Amino acid sequence: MVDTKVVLNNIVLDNPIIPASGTFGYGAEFTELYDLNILGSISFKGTTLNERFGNKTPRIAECESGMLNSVGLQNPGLKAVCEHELPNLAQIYKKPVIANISGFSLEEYVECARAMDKKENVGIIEVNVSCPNIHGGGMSFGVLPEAAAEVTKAVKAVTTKPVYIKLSPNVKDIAAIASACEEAGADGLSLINTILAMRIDLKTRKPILANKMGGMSGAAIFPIALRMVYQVYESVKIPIIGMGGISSAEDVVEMMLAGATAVQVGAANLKNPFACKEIIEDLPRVMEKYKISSLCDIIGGAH
Amino acid sequence: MVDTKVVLNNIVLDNPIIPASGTFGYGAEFTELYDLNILGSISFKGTTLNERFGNKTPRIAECESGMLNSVGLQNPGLKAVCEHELPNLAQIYKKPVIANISGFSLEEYVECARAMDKKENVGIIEVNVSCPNIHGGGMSFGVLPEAAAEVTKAVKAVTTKPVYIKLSPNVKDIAAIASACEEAGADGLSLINTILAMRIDLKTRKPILANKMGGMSGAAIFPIALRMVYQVYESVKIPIIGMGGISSAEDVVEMMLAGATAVQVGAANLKNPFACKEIIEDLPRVMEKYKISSLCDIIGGAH
Amino acid sequence: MKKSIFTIENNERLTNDVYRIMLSGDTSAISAAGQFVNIELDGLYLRRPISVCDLEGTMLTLIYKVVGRGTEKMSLLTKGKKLDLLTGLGNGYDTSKSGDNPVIIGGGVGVPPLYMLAKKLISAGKKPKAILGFNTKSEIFLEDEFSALGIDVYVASADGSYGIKGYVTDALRECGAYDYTFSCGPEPMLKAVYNAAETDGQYSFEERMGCGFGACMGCTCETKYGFKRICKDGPVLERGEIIW
Amino acid sequence: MKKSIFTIENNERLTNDVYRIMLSGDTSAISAAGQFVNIELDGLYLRRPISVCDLEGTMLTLIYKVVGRGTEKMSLLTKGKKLDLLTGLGNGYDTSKSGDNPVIIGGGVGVPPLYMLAKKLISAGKKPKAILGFNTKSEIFLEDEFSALGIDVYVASADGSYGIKGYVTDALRECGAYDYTFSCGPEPMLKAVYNAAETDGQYSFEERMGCGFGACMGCTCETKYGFKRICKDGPVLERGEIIW
Ligand SMILES: Cc1cc2nc3c(=O)[nH]c(=O)nc-3n(C[C@H](O)[C@H](O)[C@H](O)COP(=O)(O)OP(=O)(O)OC[C@H]3O[C@@H](n4cnc5c(N)ncnc54)[C@H](O)[C@@H]3O)c2cc1C
Ligand SMILES: Cc1cc2nc3c(=O)[nH]c(=O)nc-3n(C[C@H](O)[C@H](O)[C@H](O)COP(=O)(O)OP(=O)(O)OC[C@H]3O[C@@H](n4cnc5c(N)ncnc54)[C@H](O)[C@@H]3O)c2cc1C
Ligand SMILES: Cc1cc2nc3c(=O)[nH]c(=O)nc-3n(C[C@H](O)[C@H](O)[C@H](O)COP(=O)(O)O)c2cc1C
Ligand SMILES: Cc1cc2nc3c(=O)[nH]c(=O)nc-3n(C[C@H](O)[C@H](O)[C@H](O)COP(=O)(O)O)c2cc1C
Ligand code: FES
Ligand code: FES
Repeated sequence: MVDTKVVLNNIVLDNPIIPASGTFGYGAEFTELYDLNILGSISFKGTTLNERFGNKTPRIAECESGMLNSVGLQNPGLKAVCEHELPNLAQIYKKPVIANISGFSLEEYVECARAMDKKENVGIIEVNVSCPNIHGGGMSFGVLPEAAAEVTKAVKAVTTKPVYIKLSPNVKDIAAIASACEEAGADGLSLINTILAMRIDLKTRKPILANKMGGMSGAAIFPIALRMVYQVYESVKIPIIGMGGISSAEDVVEMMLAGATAVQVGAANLKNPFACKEIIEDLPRVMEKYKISSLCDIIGGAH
Repeated sequence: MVDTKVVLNNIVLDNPIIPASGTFGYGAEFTELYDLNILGSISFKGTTLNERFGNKTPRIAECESGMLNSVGLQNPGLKAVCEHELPNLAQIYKKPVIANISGFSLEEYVECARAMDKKENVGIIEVNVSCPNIHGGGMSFGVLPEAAAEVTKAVKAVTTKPVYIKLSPNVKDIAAIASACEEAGADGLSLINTILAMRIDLKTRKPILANKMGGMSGAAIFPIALRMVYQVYESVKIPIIGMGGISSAEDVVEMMLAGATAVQVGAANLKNPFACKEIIEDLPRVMEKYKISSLCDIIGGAH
Repeated sequence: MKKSIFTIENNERLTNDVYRIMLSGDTSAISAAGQFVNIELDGLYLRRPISVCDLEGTMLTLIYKVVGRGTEKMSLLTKGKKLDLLTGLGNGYDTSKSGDNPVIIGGGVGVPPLYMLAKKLISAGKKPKAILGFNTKSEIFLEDEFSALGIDVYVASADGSYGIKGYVTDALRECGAYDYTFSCGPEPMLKAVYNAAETDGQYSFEERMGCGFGACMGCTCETKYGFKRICKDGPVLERGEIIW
Repeated sequence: MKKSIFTIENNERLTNDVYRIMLSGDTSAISAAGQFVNIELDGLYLRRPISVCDLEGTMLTLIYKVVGRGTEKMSLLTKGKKLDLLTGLGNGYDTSKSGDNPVIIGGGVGVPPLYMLAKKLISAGKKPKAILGFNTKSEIFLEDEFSALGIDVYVASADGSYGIKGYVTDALRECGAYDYTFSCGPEPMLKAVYNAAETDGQYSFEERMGCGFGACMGCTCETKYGFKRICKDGPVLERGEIIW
């Protein structure tokens, strides 16, 4: 029997597979397909203070081995998430979940974190720093070490739950941002978010996405994500949740060898709603094939 | 009859298709397959001052819709390139070529540029600024606007041929680097070089590439390259040679709509040695399909 | 929603670029006309949403137009090949809200889902009539099948090469009384129908989709009753909620 | 080098994870034993290099071991399927340098190219003998085919379950006199042969490849005669130039 358990701070996950924020809603669409309780955890759709429609449609484009999205953080807002979505999620999923929060100002992050801190089924607060900082000139919080550190500190101040900062890949040196977050008190890191990309419609000669650009995810970005996890692992001591293009149990092992303690599966859920289930079920076979008795043993094994 | 001609500075290309540096050697391997003179131009393998073996093997890894390489600028060195490779190339290809040069110090760039300036069949000097700056702490010249500008100025000072700076995508804000190069006198820009990435071998649990990390190219990176060309087009006036994952005539049109005046085709040549020929032959059909009478008309058309 | 493997029984060309594919498999998740399936195709990352055109037991019929890479790939598939489908997606048309004499209005590849709708309406005891709009005579498909249902069918062609010259809205003026409107087609057509129609009704929309089953928020539109995911809360919207 | 489409005539399992595939097509670019082909496989970006095992007219035989995604995909291909191949890649063995009594030494999936080599040597009037090394009895393949050429064949198995117990180098000590060495197999085996062999010879190497035809410099190794691309200047290197 292989051991698929991993530990994020003090939270023991039955396995490292977590659906990624924004690709799993609040789980409801998947319950008719399988029992969500097989999942290591669930990172639910990013929450902002107020309800957001997000960007205009089209918000989705396709590319080789991947997709682009410019959803723009559509969500019902903090209050509705806490009052409706989280209790609903608690009905269908009995383990601690990951609360992905976003903000366009420090205060917004703080308010979201404060509210999530009070929710019993939230195990980890995952702070998406990819949004543009409306008070800081529009540059994303996630691309400047100081801004990322500032958000980390502010969120840490209002919660006792583990805080994971979710890093943007659209930077020169992701390890520097990671270190800044660690120094500011982050309990862990999630990476990567989507890579800024674009597609143009040859018929209309205009960008396909109404927002022009969008975030790329899916299998195509896996080697880039893997590299970033590998780099970040070398510069921080806190645990890493690795993601970006994971589509198979082999990818999970590869990402963990690079340094991830757990992984998130994003776009793969959209292509195949059973993706997480199939990966979890295939994991023991792959572990046996590569002679892994406990997943914990391989974290960072490629260094 | 559609018109596939494009103009880079004063050089008229019969069509915008150029094999990318490092994926076409000096053309010799392709001559037994087709007459190279159908190509718009050829960007030959990056030249450094001294002969280089490059990195240890394995230097190649595969990924979804793409590949990683860590060749590390293997080339016979400036003298051999000028004395043997360029004359040989001139025998099989009658049009101006693009001399891709690299350097680990300012002086190395300058020496390479000075030599290429004297070569008659060199139409454009393409300065690859992705190498680590050995005098500047090992950070690549291409990731800091100041360093990129410095290389541009130094090279411009020793040649009257058009100088194109080939930008690295491993940056936060590629438009800022592009602008710095333009201000420093660049006549054009080539983008993108490969994206830093990694793969790990599950059997050995070590990185596949002996160099650990390598540059990702191929179809998978196309939407990222396209976005960068689009961004750079908005911030500079000089022409752009767009590249990154181009594999079809449709991709060429899409890249030109984003703002490229010409394109380079890289990894696709390795997968299919006839890639450039097939793209050139398919271009008129695609132009007719999308009602393009002259390719010049669509440059930047998506803005 | 179900995910299952279907076998291609037939894949034939109807017009220059429109094909009919018949697939057998587990159709149990499909409950209403106007629902769609999401098809996985080799080498393409996202699935392709196509409306259910007809359903007889385990036999599913789809009609699709070749517009890009995915539909082109589909057109090359042959009998016996297997396809991975998500079925039972979307709300579909609610026939219970219809009056006894609804009009069904479809344009181009908006026509296929209306065929199953017509059958559903008939079996619910209603007397639908159908208006089908096409650009030109050579693009017409499904007319005979609609007629074979024993209902009145009005075909409009934009260039006048067949039937009523003009748009579906021109046909709507000529088709006599109706008490409810069902429509599917390109957005400009839907809007024209919305403006021309004198009754309540349901309109089916298209949007680029990530998942097709409600998870990604890729396809959301604003309605008078709040944000709706075209794939899950749609593709059919009630007249009263539509914001153009 | 040629790029052309081959048709699969046969694809059969020889051992637990080794398969023989026979392909018909334009083989005119293949000129020497030890050359390889580079195979495009659906859904994989890079081609897969496999040595030519045998060539009879337009019929090409390859033997491959399933070790990863590509070779697994290959093993599932059936008769009639088409494959896009680059043929005539690499230098191949130069049989003219051989003495009259060469020994051919192969290990595992290094064995296949030596079959064509043996045939070439025989038709050049030489008297080769073959040493084939495998881990264990159940992994042995091609022994009968080598024997059918009428040459002496020595099989070594690492676990002693068949033939000579031990490695190819153990067999080399037992096989009698030889005046030239040809070898192909995993690098540790090549090195052991290099150290054990008492004659000049040629050794065939493997390297991860980008193109397989000399364009990308992905596969270069250092030799005493300079940098060599395994795909173009190799895969066969002369004993005298090898740097371990
Ligand atoms: C609910 C629904 C039902 C549909 N029913 C039918 C039908 O019955 N018959 C039919 O012919 N077509 C139908 N369509 C449109 C059909 O989905 C597209 O024509 C098809 O996805 C195009 O794919 P492609 O690869 O050929 O085109 P490409 O342009 O290459 O596709 C690129 C991407 O854009 C998406 N896309 C392109 N056009 C559309 C579109 N109009 N709507 C949604 N996504 C699009 C594709 O799904 C893919 O993700 C329906 C669309 C929706 C949303
Ligand atoms: C000149 C040459 C001749 C060869 N001849 C044979 C032969 O006759 N029979 C046979 O069974 N094998 C042969 N090989 C090895 C064969 O190419 C690999 O086993 C095969 O490419 C593995 O592909 P995969 O997708 O199954 O493995 P994966 O590990 O999934 O492949 C991933 C990538 O690594 C490359 N790769 C993996 N292993 C090797 C390797 N050993 N050598 C080179 N590239 C590798 C693949 O080509 C691919 O690009 C030869 C290799 C070379 C270089
Ligand atoms: C449609 C979509 C919506 C997303 N929404 C969010 C979000 O709300 N918050 C967030 O932190 N990341 C969001 N992401 C990013 C994913 O969580 C993940 O980081 C990224 O997609 C990379 O993983 P993947 O390649 O497995 O998809 C979204 C991704 C997609 C595809
Ligand atoms: C094997 C290989 C070698 C390369 N060598 C060089 C080089 O010497 N100089 C350079 O500027 N770019 C080099 N590149 C980068 C390509 O020129 C190109 O910028 C990149 O691969 C993106 O294009 P693609 O996706 O079409 O391959 C190399 C790429 C590959 C795959
Ligand atoms: S397409 Fe994913 S929610 Fe509609
Ligand atoms: S693999 Fe490209 S040069 Fe050898």
